[in-house]
Amino acid sequence: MTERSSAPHVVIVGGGGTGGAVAHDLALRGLRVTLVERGELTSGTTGRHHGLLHSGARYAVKDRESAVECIEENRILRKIAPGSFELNDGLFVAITEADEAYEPLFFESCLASDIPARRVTRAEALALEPNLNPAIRCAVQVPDGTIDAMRLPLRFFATARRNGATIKPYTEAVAMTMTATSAGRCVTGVSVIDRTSGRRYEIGADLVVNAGGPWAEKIAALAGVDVPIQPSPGVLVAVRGRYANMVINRLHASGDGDIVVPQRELSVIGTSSWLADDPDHLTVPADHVAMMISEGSAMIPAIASATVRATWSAARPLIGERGATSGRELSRTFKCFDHAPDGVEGFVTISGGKATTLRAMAEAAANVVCAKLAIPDPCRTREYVLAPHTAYYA
Amino acid sequence: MSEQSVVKRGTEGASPRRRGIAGWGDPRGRRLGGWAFILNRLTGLGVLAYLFLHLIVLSLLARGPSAWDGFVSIAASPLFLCFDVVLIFGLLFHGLNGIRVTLVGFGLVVDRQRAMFVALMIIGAIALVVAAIHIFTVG
Amino acid sequence: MNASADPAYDTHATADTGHPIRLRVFRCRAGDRSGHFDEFRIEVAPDTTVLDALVAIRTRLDPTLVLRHSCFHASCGTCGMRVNDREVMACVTKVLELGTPTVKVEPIANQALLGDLATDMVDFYARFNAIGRPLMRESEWLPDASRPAGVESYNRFESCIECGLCLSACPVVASDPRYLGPAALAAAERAIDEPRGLDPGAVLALIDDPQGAWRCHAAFECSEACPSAVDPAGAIMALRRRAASGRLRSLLGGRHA
Amino acid sequence: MAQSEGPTPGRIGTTWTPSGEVARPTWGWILQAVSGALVLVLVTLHMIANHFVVAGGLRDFADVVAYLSDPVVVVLEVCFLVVVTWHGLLGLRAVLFDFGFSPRAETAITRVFAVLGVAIVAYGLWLTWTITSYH
Repeated sequence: MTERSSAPHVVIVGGGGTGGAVAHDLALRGLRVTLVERGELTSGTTGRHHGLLHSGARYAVKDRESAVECIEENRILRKIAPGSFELNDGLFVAITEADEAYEPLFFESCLASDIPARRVTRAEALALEPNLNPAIRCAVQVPDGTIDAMRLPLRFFATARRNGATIKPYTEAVAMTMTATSAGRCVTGVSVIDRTSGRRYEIGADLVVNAGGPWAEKIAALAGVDVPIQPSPGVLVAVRGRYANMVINRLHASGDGDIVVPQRELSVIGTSSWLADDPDHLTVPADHVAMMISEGSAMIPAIASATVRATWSAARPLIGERGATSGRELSRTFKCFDHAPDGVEGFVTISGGKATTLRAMAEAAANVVCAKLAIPDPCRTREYVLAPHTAYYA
Repeated sequence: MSEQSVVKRGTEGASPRRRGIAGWGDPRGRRLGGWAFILNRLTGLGVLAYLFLHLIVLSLLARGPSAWDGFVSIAASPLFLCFDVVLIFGLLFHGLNGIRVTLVGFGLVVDRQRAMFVALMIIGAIALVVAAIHIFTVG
Repeated sequence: MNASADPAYDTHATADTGHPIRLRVFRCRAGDRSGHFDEFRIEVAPDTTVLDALVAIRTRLDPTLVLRHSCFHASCGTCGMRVNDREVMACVTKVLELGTPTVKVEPIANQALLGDLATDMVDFYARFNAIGRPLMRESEWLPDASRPAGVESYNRFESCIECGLCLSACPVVASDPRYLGPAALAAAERAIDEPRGLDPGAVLALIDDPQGAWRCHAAFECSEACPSAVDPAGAIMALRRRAASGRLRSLLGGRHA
Repeated sequence: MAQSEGPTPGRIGTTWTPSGEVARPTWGWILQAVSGALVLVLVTLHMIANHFVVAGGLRDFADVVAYLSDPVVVVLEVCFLVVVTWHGLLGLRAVLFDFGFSPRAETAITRVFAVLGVAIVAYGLWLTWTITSYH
């Protein structure tokens, strides 16, 4: 893809999975793209996430929209990013009577969401995963998987750069350049500080995309607009040892500590959910850590005595008004905000969503961007196979 | 109240990013294999230096009996005998560690290399004590 | 009050814990010939890691601090550092467990620096790419488990997290950047062990090079530093056994393996 | 890569390339290991012969001349000299090569060491001949 010197220039603020996928999408459509990230790429929520490639089953009952989105993106990602996933499928296990009673609704909802679910008997489940709690009642197999939380997004950055995008990590956006127009104000550039040199400079832009995840509110504030993003942290616990080949989920309505994702020689248990004000000040509450271990060991008893490798928190960027009582009530789906109706032209925010849907989020954002800039090129990211992550360092 | 502050700025020169020879010889943060590597180099160089010295000294033999016997009387001094003990240490360490490096270098007993090192060093220590006693008693 | 008895106690707190600690942090800007150390003081909790402390310093004391981090559980490999002269992943190194009132933090050595604690991994991947090793491996876990319907074969990510700690700890890389180094050689051994489409002969020829497996002097510092149990030194020795037995076999009239 | 503007000591570039030498270093290692093993055996014999066979060890000029009158001893000592010179110089060469000199400098080191090795062995032979001729 050759860069069009006359093409509009889009600056993306935020170097997480979403920003990387937006850069890739826009570069494929021939725009000039510059992405700035204050730290290392994927140093925000992206790198810290659970590493779960959702089949969508988790959302099938309560959030059909998210479930359909997930399974669609799950299929696309396997095709465009081979090698970035452990493709071992997932198992939803029912432990209590209530879990078992929930199974028919869960199974039917999966099928209705086009998720290829398969009923697994207790005996078969224990043969598949000998470390499961022997008290399980039944299970459902779905196409979950393990994502390398950093290296999958890195492939989007690598591909974007191959297609002409400029990726600038350690470059912090500190101000927006605003120009007064007849309709209000227009963002025409971003002031950044290169943290490796201390140099402050300005990058001119025809349009700025805010892909800040839970930091999106702070970035939008630079342009004087408000976006309803609620940082919703959750605690994750990684224990040494791999106790399952498949992703193990609790078969019940979504709750805390009900997913164990095997990854390399670790098992990662997550997660909890609360609401925070500032994604830069996340706590790791002791009771949440204890809950991860106890809930995880309800599914895989060996987790109770496993060595803890790390405990940490990651902040989801949930869409919703401040004041919602719990993170779980907010939709997991994403939204793209064009801030023109707020009186600010040339500024688009993409937020919400989750790691599995990063490409779809980028497609939605890029569609809005291209409509605004009158770029007719359609999205091509559904079929475009990504460069390996090592290409980023070439 | 929480203690939180920038204590000082720009206190001293920092190490270069490529460690260079410090990567061989800086003992900080070293583990067993690293120490063995350093000592293997030092003893190897030391023994090689001794070899050259020894060959030069042996040239006295070509100058006849009086030149050689004069040197031998100096070599019996306690200082020289201490030097001999250091030499024996160098030979023992380099030789015994060399057995480990050779075996490991051919992919043999790699997972037991640490135990092998310890065992060889115990043998070496005993041999060194025996040699030292011999040097100072027999002369 | 015993803060840790509070169920909501922040196990990774960086303030108000009553455990003050000093961090001597290496600082260097792009283009500088040499760096210096800055000292910061913060408070830490029992589970507070070196990475937590550095992020707190950047957030609250000095926004100019440049560091790499991503996953916080030692699976991405970005936050490798030299802490008190040892190569560690900052995200799984608890400050109080180091046992020193002052903690020295430097970037990993023997690699180009972007600034402060952040290294440029281009050289690291240049070594890796020479091998062309696979990213995925056949799963060797839970062999008594049966395979789920529809799953062709168990697979998992390679153990190596590409952190560069082994290159930082290696005495040979320290003085000669041309050495292929532990990580790439470990990848080579993996590639020969489980080729998955690669040509093992070509990989073996590549590492049987003056800058390949034979540069190693068996200090085993790489295996000591590895946070992910890859054992690069063991892999190098396995490669050497393959190369040497091939040579000896050809000397004895057999075909070179 | 655009983002590397920092100090870049000893960059290896974007692709690691093998040195391309045809002579594989496996043989170098094998010979160093074999010579090391031989040195270990011969140095033990050398020490025993020089310090334990004659009571109180070889001491004066006459002792040395008598020792070297045995042709088996001469052969053993000459072998020892050849092997220890080989092992020592190859080892020193390996240490020097770890400094990362240019390929030209490395070739020069190899040549100088080859000449040095031949010279040392020649000197040893001359010395042995001189001493034995006292007999």
